[in-house]
Amino acid sequence: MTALFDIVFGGVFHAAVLFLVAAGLQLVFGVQKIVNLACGSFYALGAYFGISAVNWAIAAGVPPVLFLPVLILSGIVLGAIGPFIEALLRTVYDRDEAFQLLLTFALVLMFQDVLRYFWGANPQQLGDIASLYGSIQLGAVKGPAYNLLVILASIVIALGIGAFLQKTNFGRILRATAENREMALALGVNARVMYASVFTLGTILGTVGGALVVPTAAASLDMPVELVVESFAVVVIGGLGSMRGALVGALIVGLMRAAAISWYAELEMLAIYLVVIIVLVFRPAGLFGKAVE
Amino acid sequence: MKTAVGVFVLAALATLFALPSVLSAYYITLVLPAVAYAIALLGFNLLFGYTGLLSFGHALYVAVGAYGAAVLSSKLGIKSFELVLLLSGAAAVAAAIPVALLSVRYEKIFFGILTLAFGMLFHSFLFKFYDITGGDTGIRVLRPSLFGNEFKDLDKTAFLVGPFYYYCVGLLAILGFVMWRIVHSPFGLHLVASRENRRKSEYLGVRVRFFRLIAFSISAFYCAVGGAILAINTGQADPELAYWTHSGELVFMAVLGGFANFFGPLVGAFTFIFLKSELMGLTQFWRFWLGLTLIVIVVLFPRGLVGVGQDLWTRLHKR
Amino acid sequence: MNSKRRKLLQALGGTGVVAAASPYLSFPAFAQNTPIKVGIIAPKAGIAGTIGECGLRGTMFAVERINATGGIAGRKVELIVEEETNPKDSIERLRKLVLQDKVDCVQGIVSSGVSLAMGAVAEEMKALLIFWDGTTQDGVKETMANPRYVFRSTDNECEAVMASLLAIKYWKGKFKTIAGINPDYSYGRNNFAAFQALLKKFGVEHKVVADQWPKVGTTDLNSHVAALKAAKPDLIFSSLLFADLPIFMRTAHGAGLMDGGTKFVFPAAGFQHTALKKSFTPEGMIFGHNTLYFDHKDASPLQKDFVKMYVDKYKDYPHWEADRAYFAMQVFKAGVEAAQKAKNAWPGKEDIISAMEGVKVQSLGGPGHMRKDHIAEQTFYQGLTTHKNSYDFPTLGTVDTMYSDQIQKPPGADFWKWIETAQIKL
Amino acid sequence: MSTILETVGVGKMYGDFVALDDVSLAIAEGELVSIVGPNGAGKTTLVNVLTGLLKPTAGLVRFRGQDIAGIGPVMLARRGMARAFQLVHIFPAMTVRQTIAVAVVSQEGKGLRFFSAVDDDRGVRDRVREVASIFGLERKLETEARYLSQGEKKLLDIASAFALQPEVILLDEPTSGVSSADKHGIMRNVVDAAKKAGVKAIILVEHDMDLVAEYSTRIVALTAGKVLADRPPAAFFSDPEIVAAIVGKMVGRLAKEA
Repeated sequence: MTALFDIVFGGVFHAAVLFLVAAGLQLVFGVQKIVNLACGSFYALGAYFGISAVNWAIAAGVPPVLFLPVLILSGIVLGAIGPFIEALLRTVYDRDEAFQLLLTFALVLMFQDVLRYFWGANPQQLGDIASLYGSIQLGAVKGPAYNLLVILASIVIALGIGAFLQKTNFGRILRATAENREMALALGVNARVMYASVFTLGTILGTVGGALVVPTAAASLDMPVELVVESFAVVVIGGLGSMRGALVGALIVGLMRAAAISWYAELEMLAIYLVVIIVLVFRPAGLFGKAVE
Repeated sequence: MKTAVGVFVLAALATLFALPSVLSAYYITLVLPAVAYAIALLGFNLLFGYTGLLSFGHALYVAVGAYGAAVLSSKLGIKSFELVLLLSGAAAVAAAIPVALLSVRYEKIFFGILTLAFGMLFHSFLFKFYDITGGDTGIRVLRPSLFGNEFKDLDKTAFLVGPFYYYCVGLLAILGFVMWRIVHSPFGLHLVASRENRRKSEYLGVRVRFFRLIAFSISAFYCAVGGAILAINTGQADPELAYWTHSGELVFMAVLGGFANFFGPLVGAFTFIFLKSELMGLTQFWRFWLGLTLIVIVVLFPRGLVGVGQDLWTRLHKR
Repeated sequence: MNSKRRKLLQALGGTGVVAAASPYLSFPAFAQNTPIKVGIIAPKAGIAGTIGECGLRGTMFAVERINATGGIAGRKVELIVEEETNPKDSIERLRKLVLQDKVDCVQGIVSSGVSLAMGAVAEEMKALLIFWDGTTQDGVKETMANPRYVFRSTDNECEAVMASLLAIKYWKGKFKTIAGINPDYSYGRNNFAAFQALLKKFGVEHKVVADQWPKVGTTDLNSHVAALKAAKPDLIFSSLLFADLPIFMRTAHGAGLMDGGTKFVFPAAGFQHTALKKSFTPEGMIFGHNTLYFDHKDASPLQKDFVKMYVDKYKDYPHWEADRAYFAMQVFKAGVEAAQKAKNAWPGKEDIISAMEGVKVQSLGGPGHMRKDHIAEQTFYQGLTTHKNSYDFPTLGTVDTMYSDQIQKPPGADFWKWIETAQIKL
Repeated sequence: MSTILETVGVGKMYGDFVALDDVSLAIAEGELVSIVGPNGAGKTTLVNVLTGLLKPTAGLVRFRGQDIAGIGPVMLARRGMARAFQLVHIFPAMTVRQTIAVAVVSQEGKGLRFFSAVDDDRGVRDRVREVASIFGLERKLETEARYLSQGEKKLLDIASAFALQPEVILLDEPTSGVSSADKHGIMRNVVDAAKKAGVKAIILVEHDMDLVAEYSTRIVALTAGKVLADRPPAAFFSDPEIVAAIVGKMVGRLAKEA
């Protein structure tokens, strides 16, 4: 029982992080129809910058309890790069998607060296922030409280995005644009502002994800290219462009991975790709995607 | 126009054949991978440029070619490079068919993501199934014989920059000619039609999915041939070859040269290899400059280097 | 090209100028105006970037000292540094160094995947190549029995063997169930297999209750730790390295994997010793520091100088890659100088190679020598962790020292047969 | 006159929505049958069913006596039915020659030739020239489709369909988006070409009642998925009830006059 809890807890934690990155991917795809290969780079940037932010906070004497808000804030601050990258992507909106994909691939290459320039080749880690938050103990079950906080933060963000899309005016306009771009533009939606905002929001989801997870992990230069693959698995399973898809897809990938690691470790990543392929054979548009062809 | 292309091709081939007497051995060992990528890109661009399907997983077939050469040479003791090329190519086609069956139902970005997933599936397989594939270290690739001749008196470098180089340039010429015929054949015409307007081409009787499947298989064959050459040049087949960023490099090369033109990807392959090698020698931040180059090409010169060349040519002729 | 070289010389702290003024003219007969060119291929990015960085610092330190004391047989050393990436591109770099830059010797290489491929290429090219940390083993099987031009590091299994011996020495009879979490490549596989083979040799009855193989560079190990926790092993053997080990340590600590009496063996812990903070790294674990333990009380003056320089300059404590890199440069130097002495003229490549065979040098971590079959023998350091120090990370309480001739298979032997038959002292 | 294409009691439902209900039609050799009706009457659905793109939920679709329900566009082309589209459907980057050649190659079953140059195939070349000249496109052979005028694009679309040498051709609003002066030109061209090429029947979906009145041999009117009328033009336009139900809701000079 305890073992099962640990396994599920580990899987959900992984899913929580994947969800944030995949949600950013979905948001941008939904509106701009661009698949952003650089989503992993934003995540890595968030992780590196988060480390610097916490180190700064330590130096400034910020109490440890506030490290989590500091991390989230550092991720949000990084959103500032969103409009600039969007301005670059704007040059290829009306082009073949090969160009869009390649432009984001170029960003992946460039970001890797930008990160190296600022933070060096060494993987960066935060001493021991996570354990400052202690452990939670429920009977025989014990786990790090920080992981639970990350899961909770992810859920709050998921609910926040849901409410934002459903309840706010901007959210409604955003959904309308995703639904029918021409119509929305004809109705006077300011495309520039809309695209820049959406892309910035997508960036923030990635950078916050990276910042949140870094106390339990490390920031390394290989992170971006590794994460892109898992995020793609999530959105393909869930269905491109669907927020619910990102959530369910992340859970499937996270739990599949945890289960594979526990019961047949050799299958770790293979299991995920197999799910991707099975889903695509039987539900080509993914679980929540709109029909494509 | 036709004669101009002919003259250009002959001049390029003559240059390639003359290079070993001009350039140092090191540069010839760089031209070799460029030739390998040029062959792979001929195939890749049948799918990308002519059929309009952007694969982000074609490194898979380059890897199949490399591992084919590795398994055949070091595990099964097959020396004949001709046999290695044929069998690796056949293996790539066999691997391509199931992937293509699933993928050609899709277009655009969905096709790209699906091929990426398959590429990574293969990468995981290479990595995890350590006992069969050698895991991260991969498998050694032994020096092959060319037309039954083992060139035992030559050391590895002399073999690579000598007979093997000429062999590969010859292979590029032959496979280039074959691809030229394919894209100008009725089959090629139908591929282009399906790229331009799928529905319309179907109403004109073009069997779009079937033709795409064939194009996919042909491209896999070419990529495997390129992969086998690369593997012999390196002496090793390793899982990195199947990683998605390697697929990204293939796309990079095609766009750099200009995928709308038959010769664009070939120009792209040569430019990319030399650009990357020079940048790596100049700065540790070569990835940044490579990425920046790609952005400049994508944003300002979407028709690639060949497009730039064509524009200059027409401008000069107008004057 | 020229500006790059200038930059490198600057990076060496202007040692070129210093060397010119120093009494290197003590080799007047052989002093040549041209420097000796040494090519270095080391990882600069990615998971192994940190290893390459530390190694490069070891090389720089060696070159500074060499150039300040007259160079190698009177000639200054000039470095040309290239990046180690995947086998394909790294071999391209090797060809550039050898064919284009015409270097006298190439050193470097950390990844066994790259070294396995590169060894064969260098041998065919007749290029003098000394690996820092690379072997030409496919798994534990040597692919190059008697190479002429390629010099390999100690076998990767050395630290596994030593850590296993210590685990048996300290804890025999105190554990029955074992689990492994090792990186998913040949290094990790061989480490765990060696551990089990040694348990068998020493008659330690055991049962493997879990074996995990996370891919190198995995940053989320929660699920792996959960699986280990579920298996409840008495002892966990882990050759995780790079950033993966601190992540594992922290995750395991947070999940309570260290709360029971579970014992831990980390043969490769020394690669990132400073990232393993005391707060999540308990005392009493077996840590391998490989061929350099920076805090050794009885360290040589050379090591003490180096560590001091390292702390002052880089605000960090070095690990063994610096020693491997320093060793490679010293072996080359010793070879050249011995050959030059014997010949009383500037030696050719073949003379240098012959002189390098069997040469003994003092490296940063301690004494070492190059075997006739071109495999290094060096001194290894491991022990149990303690918090009794002034750092924020654990160091070794007791330092066990072994020379690698006790923990490395002899020339030509099969590793598994050697384990079965060798007279190994605990 | 033998029936060449027919539907028997065809119905098509989308969920609860009835798009077609018990539609029975028969088209015989030599006919030009127009399908008319207000927007949403089910014309597009019927066309898609007739061309094998959609599988009906009830009833039969037969072409030369064989079931073609849902066989898809490729098989349809092989059986001898071609379709031109309401919105211009062309290959933007291909020349007129290449566009027509796509159809010629497919009609001659040469699609799987990998190694022979299309340009060197005399048979294909002559046939392309022949088709192009029927539609007055012979001077534009080397022009890329995207640079043609709107009317020329329409003609090219239709020409490529004709190049399949179909027995039946379905024209979905062939003159939409073309100036009214050009409309008659296009229609005349099509009807003449059909005669020359041996097309046995034409199905026309059209909004312009002038064209319908002038060229049809029979008119089928649809409302709400049902056949309201199926009669020759004279009888069609003389029935005030039908005129009110169909024509009154449609654009055209005739409608305005009525």
